[in-house]
Amino acid sequence: MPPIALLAPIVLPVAAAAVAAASSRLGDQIARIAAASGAWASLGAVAVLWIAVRSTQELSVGPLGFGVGLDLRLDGIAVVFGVIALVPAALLLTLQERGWQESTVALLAIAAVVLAIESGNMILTAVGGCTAATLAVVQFDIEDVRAARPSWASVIIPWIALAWAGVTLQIESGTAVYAAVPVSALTTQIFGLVAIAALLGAGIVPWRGWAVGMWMRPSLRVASVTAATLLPLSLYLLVRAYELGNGLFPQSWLNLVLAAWGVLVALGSAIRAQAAPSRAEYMAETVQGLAGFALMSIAIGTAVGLFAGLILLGSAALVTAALPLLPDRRGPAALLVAAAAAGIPPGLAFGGRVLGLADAFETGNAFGLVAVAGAATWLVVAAAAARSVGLPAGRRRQASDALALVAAVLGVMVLASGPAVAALASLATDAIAGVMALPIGGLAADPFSIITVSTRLPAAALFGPLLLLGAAAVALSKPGPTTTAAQSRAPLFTVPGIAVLTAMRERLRSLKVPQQYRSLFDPAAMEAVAAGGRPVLWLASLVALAVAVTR
Amino acid sequence: MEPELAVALPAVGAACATAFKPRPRLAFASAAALGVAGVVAVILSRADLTSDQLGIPLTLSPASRAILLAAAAALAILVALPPPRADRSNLLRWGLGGLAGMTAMAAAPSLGLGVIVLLLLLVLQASGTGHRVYANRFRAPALAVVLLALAIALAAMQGPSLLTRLIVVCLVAGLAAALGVLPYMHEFDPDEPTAVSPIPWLAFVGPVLAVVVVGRAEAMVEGAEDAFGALLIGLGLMNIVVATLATWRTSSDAAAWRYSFIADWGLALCGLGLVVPDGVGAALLVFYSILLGRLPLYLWSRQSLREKATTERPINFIVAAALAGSAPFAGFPARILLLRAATSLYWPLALVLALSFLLWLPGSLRLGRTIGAPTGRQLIGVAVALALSVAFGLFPRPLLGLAGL
Amino acid sequence: MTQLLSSSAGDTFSLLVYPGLVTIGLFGLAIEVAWSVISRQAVGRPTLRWRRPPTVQVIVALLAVLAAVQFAAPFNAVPTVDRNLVIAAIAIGFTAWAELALDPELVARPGLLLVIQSCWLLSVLGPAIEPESLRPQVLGNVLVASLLPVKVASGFLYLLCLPALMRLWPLSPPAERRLRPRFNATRAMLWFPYCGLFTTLFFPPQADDLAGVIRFFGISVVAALICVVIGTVLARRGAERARGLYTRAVAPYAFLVLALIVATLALVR
Amino acid sequence: MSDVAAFTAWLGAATIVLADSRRGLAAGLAILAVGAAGIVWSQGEQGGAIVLLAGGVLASALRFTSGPDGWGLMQPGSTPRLLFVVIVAVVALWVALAATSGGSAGFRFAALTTLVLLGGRLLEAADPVVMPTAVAGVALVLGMVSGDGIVPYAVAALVTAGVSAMPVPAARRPRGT
Repeated sequence: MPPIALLAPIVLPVAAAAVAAASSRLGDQIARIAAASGAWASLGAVAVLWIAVRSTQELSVGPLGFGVGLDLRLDGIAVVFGVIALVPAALLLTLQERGWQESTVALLAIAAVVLAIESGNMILTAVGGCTAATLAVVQFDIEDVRAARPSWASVIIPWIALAWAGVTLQIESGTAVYAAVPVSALTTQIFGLVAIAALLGAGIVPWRGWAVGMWMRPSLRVASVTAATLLPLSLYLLVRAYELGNGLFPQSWLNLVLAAWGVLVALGSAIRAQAAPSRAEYMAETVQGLAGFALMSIAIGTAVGLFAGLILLGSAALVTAALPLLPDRRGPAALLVAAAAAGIPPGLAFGGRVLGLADAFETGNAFGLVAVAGAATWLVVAAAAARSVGLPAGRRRQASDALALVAAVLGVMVLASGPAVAALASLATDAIAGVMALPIGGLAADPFSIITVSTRLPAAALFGPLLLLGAAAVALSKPGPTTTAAQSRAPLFTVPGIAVLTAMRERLRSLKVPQQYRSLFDPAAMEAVAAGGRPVLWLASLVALAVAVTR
Repeated sequence: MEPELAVALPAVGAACATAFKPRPRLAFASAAALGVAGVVAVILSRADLTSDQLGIPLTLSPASRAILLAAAAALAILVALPPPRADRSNLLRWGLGGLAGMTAMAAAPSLGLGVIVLLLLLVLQASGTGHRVYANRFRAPALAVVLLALAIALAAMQGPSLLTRLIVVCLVAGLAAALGVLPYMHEFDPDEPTAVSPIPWLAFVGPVLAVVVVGRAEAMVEGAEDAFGALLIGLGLMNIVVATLATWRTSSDAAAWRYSFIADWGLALCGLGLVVPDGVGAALLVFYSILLGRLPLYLWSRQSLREKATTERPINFIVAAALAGSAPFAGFPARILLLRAATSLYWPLALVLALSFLLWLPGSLRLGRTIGAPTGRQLIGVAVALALSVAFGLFPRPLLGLAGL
Repeated sequence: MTQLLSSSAGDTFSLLVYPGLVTIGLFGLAIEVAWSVISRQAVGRPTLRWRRPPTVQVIVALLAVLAAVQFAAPFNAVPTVDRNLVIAAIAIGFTAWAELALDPELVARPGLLLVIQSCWLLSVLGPAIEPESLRPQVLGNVLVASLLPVKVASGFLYLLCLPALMRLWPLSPPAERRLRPRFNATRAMLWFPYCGLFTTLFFPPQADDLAGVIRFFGISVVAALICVVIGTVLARRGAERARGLYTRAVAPYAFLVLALIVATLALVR
Repeated sequence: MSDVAAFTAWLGAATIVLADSRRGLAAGLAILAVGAAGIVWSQGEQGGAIVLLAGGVLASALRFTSGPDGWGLMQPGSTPRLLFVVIVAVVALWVALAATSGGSAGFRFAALTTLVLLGGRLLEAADPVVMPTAVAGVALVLGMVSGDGIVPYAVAALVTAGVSAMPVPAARRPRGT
């Protein structure tokens, strides 16, 4: 496979975007077909490139002019994240009705995400990420300019931070190429910038950030594609940080802080979910909850934890693809997707959470406390999911039965693929080995079980029979009575102090300059003075400059 | 002979466009032909070739040459795809006149001659029919000329180190006054024709003038290089903060555009003040994005500015992204270079710059809307500007190579 | 593949028979009868004729068997290395919410239940922090002096939470407003998971012999009976007292246990 | 000689500062041209001096043909300008004699005083005739300070004359920003 082929996963969606834009006069259907083809082609190209060689491939086209070269590198971890990002994106572009403009911009955003993932150096990753974030904002405005969308600044900040981290690496170690940066160059400060990029790039915050708010828009077309692509891209940065640090973060306390942050994110999401007044608001929290657990697992700093994080990201990807396809009405599809996201055994999310929590316990020290908090959070997630079944829809979106069926199938896939978690581990072993050392005996001794420090997870032997028994038993069972929405609306609990914080925030927002002092802060008057071309101001400035320089 | 031709041919072209005004076709054809010939002469004027045909050695530095070519390209785009109600031969007349003056400034062997040419340009522009009071049109550029002349005069004397620092002040303040950035903003009338407004100083003549002044300043501020850089950075930061906020909050859309040029100049001044190659590269990329992006977009937005028509179509958001310097547009690599230059010198400055980059966003959204719903030639023009911006944003190396970086 | 089939067969037997479904059913039936005797309530007769079981009971049963096979019960066919405390704890924890999702009429005060469940989870997982192991039998075997206070405190917290988790408190769910008592099959399936886990975590593992089996189930029955007694006392004291106990006593005590865990962690390190 | 030329240059710049009509402005420009040419001559650039003088005189003649009639010297309200002229002269004299060295003191005095005076006039003036006159003066001084060989002087002289030849558009009331 010639190295130039590494451009294919990026070029194909761009070409498809060109086709989609060119076919604008022929109606949106052609653009939709082009969009779907472009996304699937990119995914196919990644798969073919990896399967053909099954080892890291690199392409260096030469310097671009701003201190970085067009260095592309497709290694195992890039393939894993590429698949996690592209599968739901391709599904959504295939199933959702889009205008040609949205399709075109979505394809360009997908190409940017693939560029960021395939990039061999940090600055190019920042360029790709910033492009994807900008195009996401553009998509939001194309979809519905009146609806709430992430502020542009909030999605750009992380990529500026990453670019800064990249240039700092260049200054301190002479390069920002992932494979060439010396281990000692990853200082706490640089890692801090990378961590900021990772957390803010996908809005992984304990409070209700844009990553949750975007799911409350009237239409979920853009929110779903954005979540599907930006979430894995952001956490991908932490995985690359492991590669830079030879499998470690600069300080072990950084692992603990990030893991605790992940649990806080999941807990915040669960607390909001258990008080959600509608199913739509509950569903808006599901991806964020999974992201929190994925962050916790990845941050632990072990191969098992990283694998658990990947499993949870995979689950989040499928849930992200399912959410916008759900109809408003209650039914098996909503129940299955909620159950899949909540981590009902023996689902994929269940396996990922169990592995993550087990790994945290086995890491010891304060990670054990983080694990207890994580387990408690998981129960709150379960309670919120249970409560959500009886909630009112909360949105007036129409989704066809066919789409609801696809959503149900995606939910079933998450629930049914728990037994395959060990097989996935044996597939991901090479990818994980590329960024950190594997435990002695590897991640999975065989495709049926995963080895942790103190236990072994018999995924196939235990979850397989449980899945079969469960499927048979549920098929033979009789559904219970339906709930009344009125009962379900009450939150399970309220966090003390939240009301006080909200009141304080409102008070801060309502602060204004007193009337009698407003004239002092009149921007229009200041502008008139500055832009009036007044010699007195110029002379005063000249004197000020002279004083400033001659002191 | 090339530098002489590079100055003379566009000048003659501008003169033809003026002389043949009653016969627009002839005026356009002659001016266009001479303009193209002038650009060819600029292309042939390599840095290692010094011409002495007129008794003074004329050379174009790589940076000046690159910016002259970018300015010529911007003029060509605007003449090929003129804004609504714009007369091509008039565009050519002003553009070629400016180009001739810029080339003369760039090729001049001393700053003194360059300032004399600047003075001539200022008089030519002030002689145009504008809406502002004649004296107001004159004042700020004239102050710039006086300050630069003072710097030259002081540089001819020996004295205490204070003298060198005063030269620094005169150079920086003179440059700021010529450009019309804070605190020396020119008076601005939104209804005034662009050619006689302060915009050409910011968006057409300014880049070459900045390269010439900063290039010549090296010898004049010996011993006070730090003060020179610090003053440029300080003015740059002030312009970034004030102008980005003003772009967002000012009442007039046209004024918002003017502030957005000033904000970009803030970046460029910071880059020039950082003195390391990355900083200069960042400044050059900002100049390219001003000449080939912001200036044409401003001119194409004038019609909807007059009609006060703002739209929220995809093209508006993409233009906003380009104006905000977000990836993949040309502003982003400039910002990356600036970050690297600042980090290598003093990282807190990089932090301030990184935060200031966010200030472009709200104003750019506003400016993007003022483009309206371009159609026909305007739409093609906007698409060309965006395509160029993406090309330079992803692969700026040829541009920086052209400037010898 | 042969290894997979053999271990699957063993795990399936554990899920279905011992210590899985059959064991859970028999244990639960026995304790339900004891509860009805002690609380002087007529036990509802389980209907023996075949009918489709409600989905909620099916899901609860599946979760219960998944938890049960993780226990250190003698003769458990699931290899000791394959048992995982997190799976057991989460599977049991999910049962209450399966009820809320599928038959909300059965759940009284879900908010309070969530608080109590969190306390219970602390008592289950807290002792596992310092040993850094999730093998249930390893935790049961911990007899290090420095870790015993946490273990004892956690065991007590576990027993305090149990009556509420088993719905033995006097807070009756909406569906319980009928006069005629009924056999609570859902609860019956939870007795062994909760009590077996208690035995596994807080007592040394028993040998794979008859005496071991008797000891294991004996301890589990005692735990169940303690729970029944506490539940009876709570029932006599009334709903308000019960709510007060769990909000004003158990929850603060859980914080105390947490502080003890943190202190132990700090001291041992 | 350079001292006399410097005084003449100051006198020319001062006349431009103090005059408001075409005769006064033209006279000021002519005197300034003489002073500047004298300075250049004293530096051994006779050719440059002649060219500069020619340009200045031509510019003065062109100025003489347009603008409000009369001399307009020291009209009512021009006291601040008079003070400005004197103070600048004193400060420039101190700087030229005491604070700086290099070249002749006359050159230093002439350059500083004329540039500051003409700059002040440019900032203060509102009359469309005064501005180009002051700018023409600045061009002359620029030629004086940056001349090196005949060409820069010729360019400065041409620009000086060209500036004065430029038609002065009728001023309008400003609108907008």
